[in-house]
Amino acid sequence: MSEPLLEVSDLQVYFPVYGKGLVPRHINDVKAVDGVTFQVGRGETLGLVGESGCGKTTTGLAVLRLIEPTGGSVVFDGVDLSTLDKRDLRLLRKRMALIFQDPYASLDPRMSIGAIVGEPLEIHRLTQTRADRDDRVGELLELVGLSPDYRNRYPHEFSGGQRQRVGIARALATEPDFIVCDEPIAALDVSIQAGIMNLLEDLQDELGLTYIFIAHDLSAVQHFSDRIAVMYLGRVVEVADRVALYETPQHPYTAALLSAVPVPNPAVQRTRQRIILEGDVPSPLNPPSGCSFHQRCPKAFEPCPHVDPALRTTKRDHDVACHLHDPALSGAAGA
Amino acid sequence: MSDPILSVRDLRVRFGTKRGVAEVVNGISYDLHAGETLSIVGESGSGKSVSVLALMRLLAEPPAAIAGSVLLHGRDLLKASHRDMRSVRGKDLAMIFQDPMTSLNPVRTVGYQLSESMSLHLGLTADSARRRAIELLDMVGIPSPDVRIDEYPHQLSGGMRQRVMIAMGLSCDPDVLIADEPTTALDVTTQAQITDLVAELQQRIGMAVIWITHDLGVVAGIADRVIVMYGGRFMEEAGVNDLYAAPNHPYTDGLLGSLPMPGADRPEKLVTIPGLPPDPVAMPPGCPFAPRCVHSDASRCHIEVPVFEPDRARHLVACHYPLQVTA
Amino acid sequence: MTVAPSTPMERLPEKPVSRSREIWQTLIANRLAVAGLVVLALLVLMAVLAEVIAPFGINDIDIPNRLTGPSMSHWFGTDDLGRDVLSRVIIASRVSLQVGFIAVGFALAFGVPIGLVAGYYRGKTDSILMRLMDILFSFPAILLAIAILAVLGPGIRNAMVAIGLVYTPIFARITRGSVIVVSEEVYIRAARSLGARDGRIIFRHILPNVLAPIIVQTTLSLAFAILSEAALSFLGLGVQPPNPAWGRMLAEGRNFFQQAPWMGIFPGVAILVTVMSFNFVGDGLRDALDPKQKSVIESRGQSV
Amino acid sequence: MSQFLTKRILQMLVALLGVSIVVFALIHLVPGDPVRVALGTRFDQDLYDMLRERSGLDRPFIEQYFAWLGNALTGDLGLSFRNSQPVTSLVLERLPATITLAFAALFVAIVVALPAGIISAVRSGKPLDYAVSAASQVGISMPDFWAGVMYILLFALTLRWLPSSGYVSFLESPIEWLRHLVLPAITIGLISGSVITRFVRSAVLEALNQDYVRTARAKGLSEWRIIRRHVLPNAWIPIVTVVGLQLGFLMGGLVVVEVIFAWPGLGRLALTAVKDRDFTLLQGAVLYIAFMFLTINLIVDLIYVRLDPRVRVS
Repeated sequence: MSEPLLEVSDLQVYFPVYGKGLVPRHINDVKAVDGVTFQVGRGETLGLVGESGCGKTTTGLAVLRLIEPTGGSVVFDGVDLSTLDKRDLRLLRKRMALIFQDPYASLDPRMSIGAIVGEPLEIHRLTQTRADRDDRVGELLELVGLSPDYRNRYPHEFSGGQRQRVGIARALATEPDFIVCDEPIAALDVSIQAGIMNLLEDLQDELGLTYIFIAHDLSAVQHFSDRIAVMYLGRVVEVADRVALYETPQHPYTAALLSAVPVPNPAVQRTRQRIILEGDVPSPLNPPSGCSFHQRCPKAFEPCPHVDPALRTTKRDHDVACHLHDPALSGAAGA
Repeated sequence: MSDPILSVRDLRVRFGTKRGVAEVVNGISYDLHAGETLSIVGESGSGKSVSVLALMRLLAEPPAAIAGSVLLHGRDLLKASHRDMRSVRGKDLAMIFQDPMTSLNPVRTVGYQLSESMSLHLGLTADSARRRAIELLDMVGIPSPDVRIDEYPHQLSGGMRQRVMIAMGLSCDPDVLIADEPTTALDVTTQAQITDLVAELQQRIGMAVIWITHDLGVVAGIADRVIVMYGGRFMEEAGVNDLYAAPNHPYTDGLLGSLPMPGADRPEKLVTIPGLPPDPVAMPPGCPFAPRCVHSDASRCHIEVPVFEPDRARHLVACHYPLQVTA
Repeated sequence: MTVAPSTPMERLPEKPVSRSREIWQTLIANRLAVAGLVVLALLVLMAVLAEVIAPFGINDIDIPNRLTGPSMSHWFGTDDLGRDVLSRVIIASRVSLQVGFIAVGFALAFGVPIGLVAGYYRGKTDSILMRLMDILFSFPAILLAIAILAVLGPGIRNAMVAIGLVYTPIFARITRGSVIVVSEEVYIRAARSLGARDGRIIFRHILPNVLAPIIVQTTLSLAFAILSEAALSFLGLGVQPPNPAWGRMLAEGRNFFQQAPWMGIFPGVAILVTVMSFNFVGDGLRDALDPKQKSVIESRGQSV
Repeated sequence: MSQFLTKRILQMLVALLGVSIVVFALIHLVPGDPVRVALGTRFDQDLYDMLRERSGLDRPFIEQYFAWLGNALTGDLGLSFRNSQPVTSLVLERLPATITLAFAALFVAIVVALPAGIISAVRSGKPLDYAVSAASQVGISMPDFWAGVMYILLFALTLRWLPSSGYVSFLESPIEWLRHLVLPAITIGLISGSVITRFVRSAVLEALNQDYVRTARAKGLSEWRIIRRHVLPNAWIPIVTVVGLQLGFLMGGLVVVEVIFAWPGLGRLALTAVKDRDFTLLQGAVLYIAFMFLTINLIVDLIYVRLDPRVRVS
């Protein structure tokens, strides 16, 4: 990994739950993100993968402080975001952008494409005259493969893939260094997904962007990312290089997730060893004691229900939160 | 080979819309044999879901207009009376849907919804329907079925709800189970549970399955035969191994190329299919895929609709210039 | 920056459909809404030109011709003082429309800002504002208007205030509800992620997107404000004699009901037609602007 | 459930407190001296002093409010400015007639609206639907006072089927009671019913378009069974809410209709109080009507909870 642009440590996002009583009492927290630590190197893509409810999107939003974290720190290019006041944070937003999952909901239906892409320029006063802004909007539209002539059209006239391109153009308007892509292809058809992924790759090469790529589709994440963090129930359970994660997954959850991803090749799909997990993801309102995966884990052993495993480095650039890989306990695992 | 259970011939579905007539399904034909799993794959708007809703006669007519024939054990369902059709639904043809949350009635218990078709089609009494409902819940892998039977859908997880839907579908031993994107709304690990469950139940019970999906990965795991649908027409039909090993249609080939494959090696670039799917209100005159196809030519593809050439044995392709790949 | 190489240029369908045009087309495709619009246009015209159109003066007393039925000279007959009912119905349209527009304007002016603030900032501000609105909502609307008029004294100006006050919570609730829904939209988060300030988010993104339900509610409220005014005038709390108001004319006609039913029938028909026209336009607007919005005749639940 | 109940009851009490403040404050908004205004031409110094002292108008506002509230809680709403009788007994005397009319009107509204709305939804887009929609559109736009007067003209004065006004106690003569009740109940009930019809229609239509209806069809259930067993149980939930909201309208309608039909209820009492500038009586009547309104809303909410397992079983 290159020099880190973003360092996230022990990030927590809790959503308070109130009782139903007359005077609502704070009774519990949904620990949507519960102690997440990772770094993203400059020019790198970190994939954040997990099933619904694992906290991957919340992590992405908390990193940008679009949701206030409950605890932990996010350091962006040497600046601790939690120390910034509203104004400074707004200024810093120039350098960080977000691309959304739903290309239909993320564009204001009452604004033209030109106004949508031009809005960040207006907010940060990046262009002086109207003509400047129009020129820049045209450039941005071309950059994402749309004709500048479309600037007076409205979102409803575009297809999902085209709207996603508009969203990307908007994100690029302020020339950010860092973009969180929150499931940018999940809402698109297969034949359109590839185009968006290729576009994002090209833009990264050309503009030197740093990405966090959030997705539930492990194949897409694996294709797109340099390193991958796997999340389960608000925690990162494993972080590794894309190849290492695929070839030698260390966490049983990662292994199960990999084996559940259907491979579009019948010869492979029908012969490979698959791990089918039992049951469902537990409620984040009431996570199990110890390792939150232990109830479903095919390899759970004595310490798992009691001790919460910490994320530790087991190999170079490969971190895992599992007792199986704890040298102090590995004997007890008994294989 | 034995006679097919279900034969669909030249099925067409049109919808009257404000903008004009939408031609959503444009003449599709296929046979389904006992115990087999047929997968119909397509992107949104390809007409795959509408085609099965039409054969179940679950589309409101109007705005839909359905033509062609759907022969179940030789009897044309499109000509059956509403009453006869009701006795077929849930009994001979069962269907499960994409979103198990909205597909279950929120104010009725699991047991109520499960027993309903059994008392209707099998004439079971309340007691025996309940006993069988508990058995069914157990069969689809729901823990403590005697408790779950009295719960409401909102008390179950997404995966559990889909299991309930499957139990409902299987309750009257149907000949055909139609599954319309049953795992799309679920997470991958749950998806794996559900696909395995259906495959296992099919082995045990022996019903035929039509599995509608957009996910070529899921298809690779479950289907015996695959049909690729685009713009309301069938593009290609083949056994699952043939199709993936040797896609003959440029669209199938493009779809497979656009998928990121899990693995250590990755291609420099994914294949993209330029352009957009056709507008059902303004279908192109020739091949629906021609406007996006790199191999299309103005003289044939944009004028003449390609059809399946029956002489290509078990691998059918609707293309004037099929790719010359062989398995 | 140069164009990224492998991104295909995608084409749009040629014909762009402008949104305002689409709304207009949906609206005029609705025959009832068109009928409503035409009637309302005529009504406004009639109110503006009332003096010119009315064949008689509103207080032209003609005792010898009192209580005569509809005829060529008096199309709607005459009342107990021999005044021309048609002329009075025409002149009274002015009061009805005036009260309707001013009262609803009052409700809009207070209700919408309250709803915007409560819905956008949530928390304590929201609780306090909405509890206040709830209190106003705890009275059957006409009863609250009657009580206000009892205190302020009857009259057209006080009637406008009373109706306006009674309608304020409806606008506050509708605005707040829509603001809350729109605030959750992804495009609002998108604006925030770009560094937009609250003011920009409220005025550039939220307000334009909550206008549709407010416009629909305004139209429907006009209908019910006119009904409320008529009821208040009928009870003698609105427009005071000798000025004509539809509700008032009906009340006066009651005493002569068997001899001169036209005294009550025509003003009633005038109210019915006016209210129905506003309702048709409101329903049509709802279908055109905001198909997802549920029927807002809930307002009738809160009126009259 | 019991937690919900306590919470809801307490909420209602808070609302009632708010209502009492508004009702109490009203009298203080009267320009000038309300007692003097009320007595008007029949001014009498002794009576004036007595009423003024009794209503506590000479004390500070907050103190007055709490004194008034304390009295109100014990059932003492003061003396009528007009005839010096206790307001509570004047109000209670009128209460049965109002409750009778309110329930009769609600009954008419529901009996009309449920079948009309359901048929209209099931036959949506067909002639019957248009007929129902047209009728309900007229009903919604109909001024209630005009409808009442028209019914009197037609059924009482012209056809002479029913009495034009007045009230007969049930104990005195059940038949006369009913004959007197019909016209006022229909006046309010049909208008209210028109509004409810539209909501029933949209609630049933909405439920008909849900995925679970498609599931039920896929099971082979008959259309009628689907409506009865799957659609209506879901549609009830929004319908009950609307019926609750309608009550505000219905009770507002009472004021006008009671005047037209000389129905000795609270609405007419309130209006008499307004005419007489009898502010204490007005306070009492308004407070009772608001109380009734809030109570019915509470009941509606409880029914709502019973109907929806998502709220009931969590």
